[in-house]
Amino acid sequence: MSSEAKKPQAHSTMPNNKPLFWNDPEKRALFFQALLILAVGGAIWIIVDNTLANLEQRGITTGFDFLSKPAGFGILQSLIEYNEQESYGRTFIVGLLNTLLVSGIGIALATLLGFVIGVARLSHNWLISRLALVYIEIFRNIPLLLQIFFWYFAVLRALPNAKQSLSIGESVFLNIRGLYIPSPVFEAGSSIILIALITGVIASFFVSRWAHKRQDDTGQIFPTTWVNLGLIVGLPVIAFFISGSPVSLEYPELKGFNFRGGITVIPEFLALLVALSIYTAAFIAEIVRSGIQSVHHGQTEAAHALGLPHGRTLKLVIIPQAMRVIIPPLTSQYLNLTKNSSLATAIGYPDLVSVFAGTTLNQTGQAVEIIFITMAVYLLISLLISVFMNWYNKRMSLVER
Amino acid sequence: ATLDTVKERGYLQCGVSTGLPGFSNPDDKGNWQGLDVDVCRAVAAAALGDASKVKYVPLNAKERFTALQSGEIDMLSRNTTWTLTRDTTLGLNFTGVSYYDGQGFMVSKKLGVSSALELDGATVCIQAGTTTELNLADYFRQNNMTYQPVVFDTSDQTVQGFEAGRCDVLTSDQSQLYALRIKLADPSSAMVLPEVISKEPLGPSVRQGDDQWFNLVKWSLFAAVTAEEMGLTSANVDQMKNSDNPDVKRFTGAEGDFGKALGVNNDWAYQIVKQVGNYGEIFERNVGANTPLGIARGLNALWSKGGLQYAPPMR
Amino acid sequence: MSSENYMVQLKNVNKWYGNFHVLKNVNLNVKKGERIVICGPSGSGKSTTIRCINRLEEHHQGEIIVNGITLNNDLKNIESIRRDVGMVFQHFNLFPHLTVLENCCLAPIWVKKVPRREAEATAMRYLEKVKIPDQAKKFPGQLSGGQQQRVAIARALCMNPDVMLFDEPTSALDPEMVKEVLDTMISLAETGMTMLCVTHEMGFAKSVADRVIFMDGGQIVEENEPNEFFNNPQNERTQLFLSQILNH
Amino acid sequence: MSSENYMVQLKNVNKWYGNFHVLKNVNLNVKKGERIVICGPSGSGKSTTIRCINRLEEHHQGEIIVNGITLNNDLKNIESIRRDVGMVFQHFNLFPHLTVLENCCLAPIWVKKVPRREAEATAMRYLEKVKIPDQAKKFPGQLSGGQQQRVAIARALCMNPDVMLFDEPTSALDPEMVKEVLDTMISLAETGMTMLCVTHEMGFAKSVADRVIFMDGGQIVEENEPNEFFNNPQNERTQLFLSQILNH
Amino acid sequence: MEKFKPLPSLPAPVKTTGIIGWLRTNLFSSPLNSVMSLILGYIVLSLLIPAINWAFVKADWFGTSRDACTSGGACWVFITSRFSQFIYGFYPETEYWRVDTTFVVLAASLAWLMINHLPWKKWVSIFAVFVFPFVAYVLLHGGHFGLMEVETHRWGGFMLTLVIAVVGIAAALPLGILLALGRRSQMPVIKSFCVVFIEVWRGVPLITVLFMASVMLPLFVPQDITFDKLLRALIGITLFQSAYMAEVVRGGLQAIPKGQYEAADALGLSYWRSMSMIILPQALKMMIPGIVNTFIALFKDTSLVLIIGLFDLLAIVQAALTDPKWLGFSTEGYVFVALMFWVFCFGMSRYSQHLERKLHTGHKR
Ligand SMILES: Nc1ncnc2c1ncn2[C@@H]1O[C@H](COP(=O)(O)OP(=O)(O)OP(=O)(O)O)[C@@H](O)[C@H]1O
Ligand SMILES: Nc1ncnc2c1ncn2[C@@H]1O[C@H](COP(=O)(O)OP(=O)(O)OP(=O)(O)O)[C@@H](O)[C@H]1O
Ligand SMILES: [Mg+2]
Ligand SMILES: [Mg+2]
Repeated sequence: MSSEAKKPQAHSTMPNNKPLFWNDPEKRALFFQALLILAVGGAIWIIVDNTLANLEQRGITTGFDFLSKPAGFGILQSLIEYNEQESYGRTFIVGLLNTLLVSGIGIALATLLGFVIGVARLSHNWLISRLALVYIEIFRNIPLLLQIFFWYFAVLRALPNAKQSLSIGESVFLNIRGLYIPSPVFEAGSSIILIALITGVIASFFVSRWAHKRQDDTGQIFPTTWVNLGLIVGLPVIAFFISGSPVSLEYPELKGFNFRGGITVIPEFLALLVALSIYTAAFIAEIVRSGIQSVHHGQTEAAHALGLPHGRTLKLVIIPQAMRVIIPPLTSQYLNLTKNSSLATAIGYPDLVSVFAGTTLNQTGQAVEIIFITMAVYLLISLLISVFMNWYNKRMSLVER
Repeated sequence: ATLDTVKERGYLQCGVSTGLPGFSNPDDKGNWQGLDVDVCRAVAAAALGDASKVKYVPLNAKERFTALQSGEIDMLSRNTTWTLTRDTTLGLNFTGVSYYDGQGFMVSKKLGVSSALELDGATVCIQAGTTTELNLADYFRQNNMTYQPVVFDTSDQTVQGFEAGRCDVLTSDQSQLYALRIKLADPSSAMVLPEVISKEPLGPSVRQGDDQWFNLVKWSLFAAVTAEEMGLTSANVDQMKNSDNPDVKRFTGAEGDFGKALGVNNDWAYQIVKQVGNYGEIFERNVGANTPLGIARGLNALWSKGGLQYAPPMR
Repeated sequence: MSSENYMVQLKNVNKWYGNFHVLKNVNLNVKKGERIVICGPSGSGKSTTIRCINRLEEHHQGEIIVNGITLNNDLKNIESIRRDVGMVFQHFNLFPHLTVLENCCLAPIWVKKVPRREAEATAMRYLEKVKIPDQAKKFPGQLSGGQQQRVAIARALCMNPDVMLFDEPTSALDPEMVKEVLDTMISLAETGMTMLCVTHEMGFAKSVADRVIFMDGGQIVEENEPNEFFNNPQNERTQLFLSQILNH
Repeated sequence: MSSENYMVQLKNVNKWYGNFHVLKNVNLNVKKGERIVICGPSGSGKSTTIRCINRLEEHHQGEIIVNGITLNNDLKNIESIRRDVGMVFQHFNLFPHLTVLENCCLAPIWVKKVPRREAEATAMRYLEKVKIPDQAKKFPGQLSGGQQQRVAIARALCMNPDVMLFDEPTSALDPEMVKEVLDTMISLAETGMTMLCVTHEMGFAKSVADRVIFMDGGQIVEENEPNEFFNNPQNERTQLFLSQILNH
Repeated sequence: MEKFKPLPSLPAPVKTTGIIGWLRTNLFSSPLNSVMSLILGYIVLSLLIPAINWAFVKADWFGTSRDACTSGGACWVFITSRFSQFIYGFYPETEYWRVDTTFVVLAASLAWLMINHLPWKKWVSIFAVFVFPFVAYVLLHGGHFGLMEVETHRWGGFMLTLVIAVVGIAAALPLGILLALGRRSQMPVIKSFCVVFIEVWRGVPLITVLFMASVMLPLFVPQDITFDKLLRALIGITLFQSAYMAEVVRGGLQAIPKGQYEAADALGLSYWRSMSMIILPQALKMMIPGIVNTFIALFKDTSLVLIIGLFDLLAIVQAALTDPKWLGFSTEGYVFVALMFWVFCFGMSRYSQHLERKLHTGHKR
């Protein structure tokens, strides 16, 4: 008998004493799906129709022309060049970049803090593990909005005004207006530093590969991390001095009401960042803890019995296995953090919701278009994060099977 | 039409500010008070004969136009500046001016500043989505000064930010500056600078496309001003009703049929004065010299007394 | 013999999982009251065959006729076939949130629309038959594996099926419990129930089966009455299989 | 015999879990190349004894000397002892995220700093010894229990230990697989490796052990060479235990 | 023959038991650990003592105005004198009993369902699901049966927080179940609709949803249809939560072994019968921890309604903070709100952890 027989298309050869329409599951399925399409399509049509009618009747302008009109209002923090004459489209970009900035740094900080707390939670030192527990239980059970208010208003109250700034070596200042740090000013010849930096990065890549190979060949373990750190930091520093310090720092200086010059980190940003990171870190810590605990204790014992020291055991045996458990819930925390950054509007950090779905919406009155754009952007960011994390997860789990 | 909807519903939905002393503010029982609130009540008195039939919808600056556009509220009475853009592209119609205002600055006395022109480089606390934001930008640009805007959602937060020292200056309509100043722990520590950098005619607005409702809201406000011009107050209106003055007779609905023309009872104006008072009473009760805000009539005095409040003749 | 006398009939049945051909031209006729044992190596398609009979799996070619009804896409047909066919699974699949009695009454009440009182009486009768009437109020989690499997048998019987299918009913049980379940099945066989049973319990096959069917690679390799089958297997594949199983 | 000739020496070892006294004055001397089987009822402290030897557990009193090194809190000591002592667990504890070969190479590369190529060659040699060189590229999850345990043995051997500890290496296995693991252990014993093995496989004890140790209640009750131990136990407790085990 | 004489069990050496043993293993097991313990201990104490001082030792508790605060610590007078406003919002004082009754009945029926071994669970749950919502609506809103009407814009404070959270979760659950079933459906259109629906709601921030519900919804419907503002917020929150709920339900459904589906099929039960009688009852039980966690998240998120002008607990405390008579007590106010939220969330998260453990062991059997 031939096992090569191919699967037939559908049920061509099925005996067909045709069942009643209603009793054929396939037709029934088709019917339900058609019904759903009709219902959803109808609902959308009704909504669109109503909206258009309502907009029309109330004489509200529609369309996206407003994006190119001049905005006319100022924004506190902008990563790109922005002034009042720029367009509403530009305010969208400014808001979006601010959102991305705070979410990006927030994700990094929350991950770092979360891992530290999660590991501390498992510490054998009773005090450390209890403190980690207290941290987790406090911060994840209080509404984020409240925490943002706390960090903003309570901390603002605690900081001195501009004239009595806390300062480090007359170059870094902290006061109620924010954190002021010197900004680098690149002069002629400073490109050599950039080149050195790039060289350092490339070199460290090759060092890693060489160290790996050498270990394979000779068994010697090379302190790659430290050497690479040295290369990436050291090379530019050497270049800096050799080329005669072509980069000068612009120090913040108190002029009039405020510090001028340097880089300013506004307190709205700091408060939002701190609140988001601390809040999310509490959740990440729990995820990390349960991830590590999901790795069977026998794994640690086996590694120890083989003579692997504690650090290597963590790095080579425990973490790789824990990551598989950690990544999926971690992804949803990243998504939450990004979405939660929209609470910025409560304390006046100029993020997308505050600038675009706030001021711009109000000046133009085009709620439908603006809210639609805003939601679509958040959706897109969420999707991108998910896609990236899924890819990473797949890579991690590929190692296993 | 909106008027029919309101009558059918039995109450007026009026958009007000989330909390601005003297203009709209809930007291600790949750009852709303203030000049803007009284405008709502006047319209309710005219439309329904009962000034208390109002449901207040507190809105922040960002939500207000969307709420009106969408029909969430019947009218907006929330210290909103009348501008050309708003009248045209937002689909609103302003019905009049309930308060003539101008934008000013409030600074801490400690700062030692006496003129707005000394504010170069200042950090400014401001409310999101207001004409204030635009005026501020224009003013600083025009005078070649720089500034940093710190933008808050509600006036409360703006004051808190100012009080905490987050910014050097708080800018807003002058009326609001007085109102906000009394929210400070120590009101005497702050002062309002003399400069007025813009015209801010504040008034109620309605959706476009419903002229009947537009007329009613417009004339409710005019009625209050007219009452002041005629010397009618809530205390004396019952008595004056019986006078022979044809103007008063028409006003109170004893003669003529203005009410019918507006689609409401003929005693609509009488009800406004009786239940809410004339414009002067409203002003003095909420923001006048004897209130914590202590604002002088100034521009808001009747035209006959050197101000700008001027109602077209009711005839 | 005319096809009306067959309880279950498979004619040239073919089935694929994706591109994997699991059942290859399977033909099988089971008379009323016949007791069939199906055996064969793992992955040979025994479970699939059984599960096609009450349409837990769909077949792609050929015809399956159960109790005179041809299996096709018609939901009515599927429903009525499932009423006529009882099934017992390897892992019992009792409903853990219902008591033993509720497990047994559920289908009679909701599918056959029997009054509750009557359904409970029937259920008790069958629970007595499988010798656990005293456990009626307990939850499955509180019973041993053997008891659970007997409940599963009683549950299937409560629908008064014409055919019973068993898919390795004893293979998830501890050795001590196998016997009590086999005893139940033997007593069931004695009542004249039509049975198809996938099992590797050769003792059971010898004592009750009318026919033993050996499958491999998705096809029926050999079928015979038990004595012949065990003592005189015709096919070399069968021989090999039996030698492994009997030595084990 | 001077203590230098002992591979493992326990002198008056005591250990507590909280207030529970698990090891009571345990004394044990194991010569180079000796093969010891430890048996005893559950909870008698067999695993604990074994695990104290490579310091997976800390002992509280007495002295443990392995290959001339006295176990104490010194991390360097612990590390070097663990290099000398291989251990095989009941549940294999293979690293599921690494292939069989990587499992075997991990410790040689990171602990002994052996070049990868060399480590892999050694690993392959031992995998051949345990008869699964062809599985080298697979992941542990894809192997049967018996194969996994053999990988675990090969993994321990890759460190070239002087002593091997086994903690019930066959008790988690299906009966068919026990034999393949025991065979591996027997062939390992034949190479002269020092072995301490907790097991209840009496056949194994009889055929390879130099000495059988019986523990109960945290103490060594009896120790003897296998023949004597099984046929002529001295202690009544041992007798009882043996009668239970052999009947089983 | 020798007789087996067990050696006496000796007490463990002091250094491994008792307080010393505990300290040694838990705080000072290595030099590094000891240093860390000491430093951390110092930091904790130096933070804790002033905090306790402020909150308890030097605090003032009772009075009617800010003059009662004389001790220099926390001025809880602010909270105690406005407590009923914080709890009931602008609800008329004479009608407080209606709110109390509603929540007592709710708490009682939930407790009844949660405590094991209580009889009539079925009836209680039918009451809770089908009768209670109407009772609650009539009690809280009034306007019928001689009860005074209290419109929703007078609802506020903690009561509003609870209403939003409870209604949100209760309404999201059935929707979530439908979505989850849809997502597991074989029918591609239904499946993709559910997937898109779930992912869209999960991908956008709640405050944009609330904004849309609070001011934009009337744009989407014909002009003569109006909704209550609270109702609209509730619709927005429900849709938002249902997407999260759907994922919880999906997890529960996936935890049901395939055999259960097959057994139900083999008995001839129809799809909806087997779902409602076999699968969902089992899955719901496993979902309870997930539902509780979703509830906690929702409970915390209710504080966002302040952005759309509803006076929940946080908003009403903030409003009180701007009262010129009570300026400067924001710390007390925020601490109070934080504590209220914390107590509830912490309690519930403990409950869900307890359940999770129970279910876990229950399944090992
Ligand atoms: N859902 C499925 N998808 C794809 N392949 C399947 C599926 N179910 C079973 N198979 C494959 O079909 C073949 C036959 O499976 P079946 O369960 O019928 O075998 P069996 O004879 O019952 O074996 P066992 O004795 O192990 O139960 C096997 O190779 C199996 O891997
Ligand atoms: N980490 C621990 N904490 C407390 N008690 C323990 C711990 N580990 C083991 N015990 C107890 O110590 C005693 C000895 O345990 P051990 O594992 O050494 O016994 P065993 O002889 O290996 O038994 P088995 O044959 O069951 O493996 C047992 O009573 C056990 O309950
Ligand atoms: Mg099978
Ligand atoms: Mg043991």
